[in-house]
Amino acid sequence: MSEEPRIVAFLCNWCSYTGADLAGTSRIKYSHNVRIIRVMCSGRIGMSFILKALSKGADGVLICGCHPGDCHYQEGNDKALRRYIMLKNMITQFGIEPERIRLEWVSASEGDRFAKIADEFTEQIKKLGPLNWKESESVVKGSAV
Amino acid sequence: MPTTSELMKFAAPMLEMAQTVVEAKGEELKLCYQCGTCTSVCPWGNLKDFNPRKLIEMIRLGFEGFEDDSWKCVNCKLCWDKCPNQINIPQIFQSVRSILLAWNACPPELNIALTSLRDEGNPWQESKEKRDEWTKDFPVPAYEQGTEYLLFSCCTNDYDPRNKKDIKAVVEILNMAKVNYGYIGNKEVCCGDIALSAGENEGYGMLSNKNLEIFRELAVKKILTISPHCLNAFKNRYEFNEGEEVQSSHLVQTYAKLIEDKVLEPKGEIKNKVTYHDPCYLGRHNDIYDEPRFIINSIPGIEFVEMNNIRENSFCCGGGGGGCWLETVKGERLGDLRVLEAVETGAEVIITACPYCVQMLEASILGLGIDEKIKVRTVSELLLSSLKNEEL
Amino acid sequence: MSKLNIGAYWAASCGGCDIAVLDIHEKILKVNEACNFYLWPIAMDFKYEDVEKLEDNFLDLMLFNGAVRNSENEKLAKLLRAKSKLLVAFGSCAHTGGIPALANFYKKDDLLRRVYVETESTSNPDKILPQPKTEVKEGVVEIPEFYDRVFSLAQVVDVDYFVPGCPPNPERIWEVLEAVVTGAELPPKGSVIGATDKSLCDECEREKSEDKKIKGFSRIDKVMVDPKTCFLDQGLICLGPVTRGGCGQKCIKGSNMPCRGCYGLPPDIQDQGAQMISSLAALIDSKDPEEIDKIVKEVPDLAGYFYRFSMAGSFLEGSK
Amino acid sequence: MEKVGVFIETKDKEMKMSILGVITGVRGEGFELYAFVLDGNAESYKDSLQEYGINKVVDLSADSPTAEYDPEVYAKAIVDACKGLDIKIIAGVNSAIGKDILPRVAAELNAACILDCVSVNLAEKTVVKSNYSGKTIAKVRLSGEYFVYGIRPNAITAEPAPVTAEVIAHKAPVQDEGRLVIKEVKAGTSKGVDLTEAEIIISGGRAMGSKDNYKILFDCAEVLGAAVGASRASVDADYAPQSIQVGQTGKTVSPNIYIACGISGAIQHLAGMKTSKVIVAINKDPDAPIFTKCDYGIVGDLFKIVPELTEALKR
Amino acid sequence: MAASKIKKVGVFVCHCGVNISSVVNIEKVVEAVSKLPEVTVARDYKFMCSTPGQELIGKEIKEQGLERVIVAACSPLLHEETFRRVLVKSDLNQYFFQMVNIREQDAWVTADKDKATQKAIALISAAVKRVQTHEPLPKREVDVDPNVLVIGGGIAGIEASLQIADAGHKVYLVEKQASVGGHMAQFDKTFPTLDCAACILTPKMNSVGFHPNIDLMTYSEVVDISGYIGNFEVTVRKNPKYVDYEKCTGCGVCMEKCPSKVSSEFDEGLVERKAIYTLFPQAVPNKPVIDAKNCTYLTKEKCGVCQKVCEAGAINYEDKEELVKVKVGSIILATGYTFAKPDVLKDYGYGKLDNVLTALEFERLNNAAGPTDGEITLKDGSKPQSVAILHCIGSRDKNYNEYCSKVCCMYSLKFAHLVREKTGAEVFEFYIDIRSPGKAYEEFYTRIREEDVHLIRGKVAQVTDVPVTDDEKGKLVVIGENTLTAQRVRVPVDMVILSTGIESNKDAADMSRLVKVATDKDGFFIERHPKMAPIETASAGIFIAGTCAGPRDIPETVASAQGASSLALKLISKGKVEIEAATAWIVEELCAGCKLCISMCPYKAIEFDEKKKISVINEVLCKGCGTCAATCPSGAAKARHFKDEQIFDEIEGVLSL
Repeated sequence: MSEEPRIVAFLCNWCSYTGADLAGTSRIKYSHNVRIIRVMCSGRIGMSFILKALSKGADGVLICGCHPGDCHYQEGNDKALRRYIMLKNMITQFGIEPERIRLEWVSASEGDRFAKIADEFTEQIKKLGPLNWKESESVVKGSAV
Repeated sequence: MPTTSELMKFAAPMLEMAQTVVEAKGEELKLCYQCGTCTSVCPWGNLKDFNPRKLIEMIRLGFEGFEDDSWKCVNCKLCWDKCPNQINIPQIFQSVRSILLAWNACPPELNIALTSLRDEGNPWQESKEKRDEWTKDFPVPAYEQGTEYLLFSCCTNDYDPRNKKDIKAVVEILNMAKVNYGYIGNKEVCCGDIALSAGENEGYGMLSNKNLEIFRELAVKKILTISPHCLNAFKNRYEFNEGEEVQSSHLVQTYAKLIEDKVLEPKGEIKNKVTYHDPCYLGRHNDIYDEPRFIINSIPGIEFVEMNNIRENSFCCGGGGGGCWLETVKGERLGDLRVLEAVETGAEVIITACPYCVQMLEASILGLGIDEKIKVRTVSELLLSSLKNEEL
Repeated sequence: MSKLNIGAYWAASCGGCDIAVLDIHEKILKVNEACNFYLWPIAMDFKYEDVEKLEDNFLDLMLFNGAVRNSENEKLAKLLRAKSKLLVAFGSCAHTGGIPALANFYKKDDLLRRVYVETESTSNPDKILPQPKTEVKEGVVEIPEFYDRVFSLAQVVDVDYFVPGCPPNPERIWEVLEAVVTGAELPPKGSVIGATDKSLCDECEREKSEDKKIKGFSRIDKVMVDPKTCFLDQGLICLGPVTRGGCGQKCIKGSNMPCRGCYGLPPDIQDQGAQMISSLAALIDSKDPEEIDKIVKEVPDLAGYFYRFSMAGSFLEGSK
Repeated sequence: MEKVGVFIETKDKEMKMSILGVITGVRGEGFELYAFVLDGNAESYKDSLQEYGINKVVDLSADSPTAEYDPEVYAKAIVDACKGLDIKIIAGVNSAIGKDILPRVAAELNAACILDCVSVNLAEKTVVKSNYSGKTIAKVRLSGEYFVYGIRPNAITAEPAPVTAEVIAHKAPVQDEGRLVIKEVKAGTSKGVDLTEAEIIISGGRAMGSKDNYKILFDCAEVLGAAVGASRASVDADYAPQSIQVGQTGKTVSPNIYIACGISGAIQHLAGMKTSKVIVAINKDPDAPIFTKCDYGIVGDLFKIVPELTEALKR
Repeated sequence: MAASKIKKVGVFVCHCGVNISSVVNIEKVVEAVSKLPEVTVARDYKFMCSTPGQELIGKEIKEQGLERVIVAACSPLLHEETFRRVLVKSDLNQYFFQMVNIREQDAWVTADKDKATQKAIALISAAVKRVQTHEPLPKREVDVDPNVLVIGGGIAGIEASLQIADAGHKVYLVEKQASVGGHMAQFDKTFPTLDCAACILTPKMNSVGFHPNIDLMTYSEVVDISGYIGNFEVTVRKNPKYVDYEKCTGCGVCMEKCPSKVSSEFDEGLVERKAIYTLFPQAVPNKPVIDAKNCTYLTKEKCGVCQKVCEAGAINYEDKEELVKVKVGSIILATGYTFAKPDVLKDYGYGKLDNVLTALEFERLNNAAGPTDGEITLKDGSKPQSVAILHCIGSRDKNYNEYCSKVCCMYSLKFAHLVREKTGAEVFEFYIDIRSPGKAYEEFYTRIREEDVHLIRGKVAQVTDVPVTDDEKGKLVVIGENTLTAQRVRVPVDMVILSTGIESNKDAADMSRLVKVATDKDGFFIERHPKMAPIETASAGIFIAGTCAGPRDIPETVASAQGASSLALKLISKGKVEIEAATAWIVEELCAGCKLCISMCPYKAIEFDEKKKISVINEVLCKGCGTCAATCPSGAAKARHFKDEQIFDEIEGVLSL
């Protein structure tokens, strides 16, 4: 198989997931590399989800939530933003380009915007090349915790 | 029975046109809902039938006939500011022009300027070696690495005999205030603003890269511009790399600061009634309205009157967007209207802060035959007159 | 009842865990009554062959401290696994990599160069680096192979229990030994013992507000630390929320210092650093990306801070 | 003998003199020169043409009347004549008309069309041409069956080389297909010598004061054999027609001598004339920018100086 | 993680006619999915949501003993409920289900068929992994308090209150102003029928004032809301009126005698009122309040005239604000709107040029009870000869409000009619598009055209008093483009009416925090679903009526008020309410009591149990956003149906291919 980038996208149920659905209803084509996981709110997205995805072979992770002030749960998106900024600051220490993680606000009416972001982000990841995170090659990878 | 495609000729003869414009960065074209605000506010409306709204619609549906008018836009930005859809209409014209250029459909007089830009790095068909000729008997400190400010002179100031007076005034003032600045002479090329607004993207790229190279080579941190067009290019157009913190400011900002800090104390009385013309690129494009007025008001004896269209609603001289190089027949010159507006205030002098405005307004004054009544001076010239206690 | 055969081994570690075993003080005598200390390199000499000669499962209990950094560590880990009935990852390094695993942020070559060439006190003009095999007059000298990265014990061999801590709290050590010695019923394999399931906050008596807002991060040398208030409420990063309890709060209570996380992550947390960000960043009192970024940048070494003891066992395990 | 055809540009039954330079440039050993005249007045140009070495004057006519200028008909007629007379080389002045006709001719012949030539070497089949408004000069070698050249006016100085010419008639079976309709021909108001071709230009600014005052410039020009130019301000003031405006937005000129009378010297004006070989400025204002650009400057009243100059020249 | 027994999974792939199958190779998907060890059966069908499709799933659940079900079809936002019902019918817990979106997020957005197929397989694999750890979640119910709170006393609040009160239930109606009536009370005529606003509104206002089931609290504000659907506790602040309504007879003498005059907000500042005042003569309750800021007695302890003249002795300068607590089962938000203020639109000369009026000012000018008794006059008292009406002021303009205010076209046409009728002046209406979608609206538009109103298509850019020609001297000049003739026009007129758009209340953000209903970027409350739940909100038990949710006209406002009241009544008549099942909970054994979750919860649903020293989630308040689960540093807070391990499984699943 060709070296296609693999992108995991976490979308909040209310704005962004609906927005992604709208891209579909409007038949806007976008990069197939983006695989969507639905959560109720961008505030639900623990940063462990992102590291997990990167460690399991994702080349990029996209987080989408409602626009500031529009959060269905009032301010979950603010929390997502703060976490995202901190994670971006930390991730470079792992030798991972911060551009591999992206946070975008997508409202339920922005199907075209979601598609555009998906395409742009895929392009961005393609430029960065594959991440190819290698998990430990240890003999036994037991239950460490 | 006509076929569908034949019928399409009447509805939308050339849909590719819109697509091409969109691809040339004119995507906002699609947002227009044809309210006509742009047409109403466009300064051309006071002179002739010029209808940006209609042009947008023609381009959108691919009707021919927008070509000639596409060169009219003077980039004054009034329409963009007032547009309810915040459409960057000047950008649309710029995109259209870039396409017209690709078709070789450029007004010949502008083509001359663009050719000169490519070849000589200035739009005035002057030799690049002669840029610093005016400094031969008028010494100007050279910019070296570590000098605080780079004085970016602008082609028009370097070559135009009239505007040389302005840059000389600038140099005198900066010397008086002991500002740590320097000039790079023949290394400078045009900021590229007119190339860009004329749709000559390649030429713009070449010019901007050349300047960027020099800025990098000399580790320039702060640029002082005399022309608001250069200011706009550096502030809003140039693609500096991340981390390259180059601050650009216009001289009026420096003067205002120097006067505020009492480094410059304009004591000489200027007993003239003056008005101030806001250059579009200084005002609307870069929000600099207060500093020039502050400078004028700091001069003793001066009588300052405002025109009707000022600040955010300032009326363009007609020089932007390549207008300086385009032929306009008498009776169709924005500068004429602006000059008449100034005359109405009773002012004897129009103060402004842009070399293009100087040229356009002076040409209009000459053309209207009222050079006995009113004249044009730059903020620098005004300030220097007061500092040296000379007549304006 | 015959005496139990027990042992202790140190791999990539500082030796503190071995000392901690002694910190059970007079109780060591009780251990001695019930056990034969069969193998304990810090206390007595032994040779590889001695271990190899043992029957499989000969040792009833093996306390393995230190992370796996090189081929020798791995070889011994595997050997001791075979010889032990119960293999315990003892201390932070064996548990989740500990301090040695912070080296996972660097490449092997960079580490060697730094240590053997660049350190200020080193004089090595020829820039000679250790080689697995070196010929000398007397023959060939072999040293263990230095691995690309540090592994926790469980990443190399099957581990029965984990005792976290840097070092483990002596009281907890005694509880573990006591349980084995008395033959009490042991928890299921793979459990963390000698620590609680709740995070350290459970034990911490500091006043915690219900509306935490972080306006900026500070460091302990910059502020007067109030010993009664939650560190997070004072803008100080404390890893207590993402760290198991059971340590006895030596830092928090004893020294008025925030927790650094040596007791490892609580049972339902999988990545200490990521969780710390999720918990901590959400408290920042700003909605402006630039301001948030400014606040975040006040912490100079985010990854080093949040993964001080848990790098090897984290999702990313190290740097690219 | 290789045959060379020269398209003779005419206007109001007068031949454009710049064609003589072209003829001078293309004549030479082993070449027979044909002049294509399409306005029906071949006979009247014969004398001048043979003076410069034209061997045959072709009185070219088409089925469609060519009294009115029609580039399509003209071009097709020329092509027909070339084919009929076996002419493989066609040259003309690189004027507005030349640029209208020559590319059409070349297209019909499937030949290369080289415009903006400054010299030609028919033996070598090379031309020297100017690019980018003279910024670069290229020497180009041509291959193919037919060659079409447009030579810049005044690029080659005309020199007489008298021969005896004969007039031959050629009727081309060319019909006007009506694709091009001439609706109106607007005559320029300028008289006398064409500005862009003039060797001497005398220009007036707004200081001329009135349309009537311009007469002193025309008087002087007549004596000098010069063309009259104007600055934009004087055109604006209706002292002079737009067609003689010199400058960035008007005509770009490069005469041997440019005399600027009462012109202050805005950069737009300078842009149109600064390549003039010698610039003379006459202005009252010693600070006028024009004085920074001129070779000779006279500070004084043009209404005094210009008539004096005219008188002096007359003598 | 200890390996548990693998649960039997059934996967059902929908063709959606050809919507999915024309892009995704269903056969391949079924084949690949069948091979997964957890999958017992994989089937495909043309329309899985159809009755035969549902029956197919039910049949397989029974026959194969499926423990988990996956449907790969359209968006879960469309059909999750449908398929959950199938599980319930088949005696499986509805949460043992996962829906995979291979239509909106795969077939419809992917150009390459192979890639789309591959994506579908990956998404289904993720679901297969995920459902393994799905847990059964129970239905939860609570009792409903039969009282209702209505916030806002405009036509929406009035209508909603009356409906509920007439049905026999108690309503607390809270209005900030001194009288109910809202903006509608300011209007004169209403479009398109041109009946007078007062005639249709005043009877309803009176009903509200005297209804035994309505507790009307004017001059009051809601300051706190706690609780949840069925059981809200609301704190209302009654601002001091300084008039004892028990004693006041509404005789009005105090208002006559009061010496301090201030500009009347009800009349848009066109006239003055007193410091003791009723909002307008027909106010309900028709008793005055004292405006403390402008009362000389309350500010300087001088005057006291009103107290002296009040025979009933109703004036009480010592009156204090009062906090009242009420319990209700549901809340109706009817907080209304404001008009865009044109003073930011400098280009139209508002505030600078005389006779440039806002729509509301014109309404008052035109109102028979207004400052001119309904005469349309210029500032100098003369009648206008020509009037320009400018549409879209502050609407459809990204510099101000991007949205269309919906009512301005129609009210502008109404103005045109009124001006023509009352003054005979020439009317120039500048519009971008005329929007008349409503019953009899287009007919009204037609009628206005017949009345010789000059309709000019184009937005006005500027109003100036600088003349260019003699005709323009002394006039207001309106500059715009007639886009249909493509001509720039300058029209000299005597009066300019700015058809200002509708804006959300300035304090919408405060109200949003109070009721925990989010607002959109323009400050209007967000509906639960813009189409299918336009009156409900994301906060269960809180409904929206009228213009606080976006621009609406009167019929729509009344309809939404009636809708809101019927939803409130539905709750009351049901008596019990089912609440969110996918909530969060806290594992007692893991919670260390760090309290981080408490500061994170947007619904104040987490409380600290001081005895156990742990956090406890009130699952009735919890909306299931999961922020606490992401925050909890010890992993004690868990989000049902979105647990960490479920997401981790999903991550591994989507990355498996």
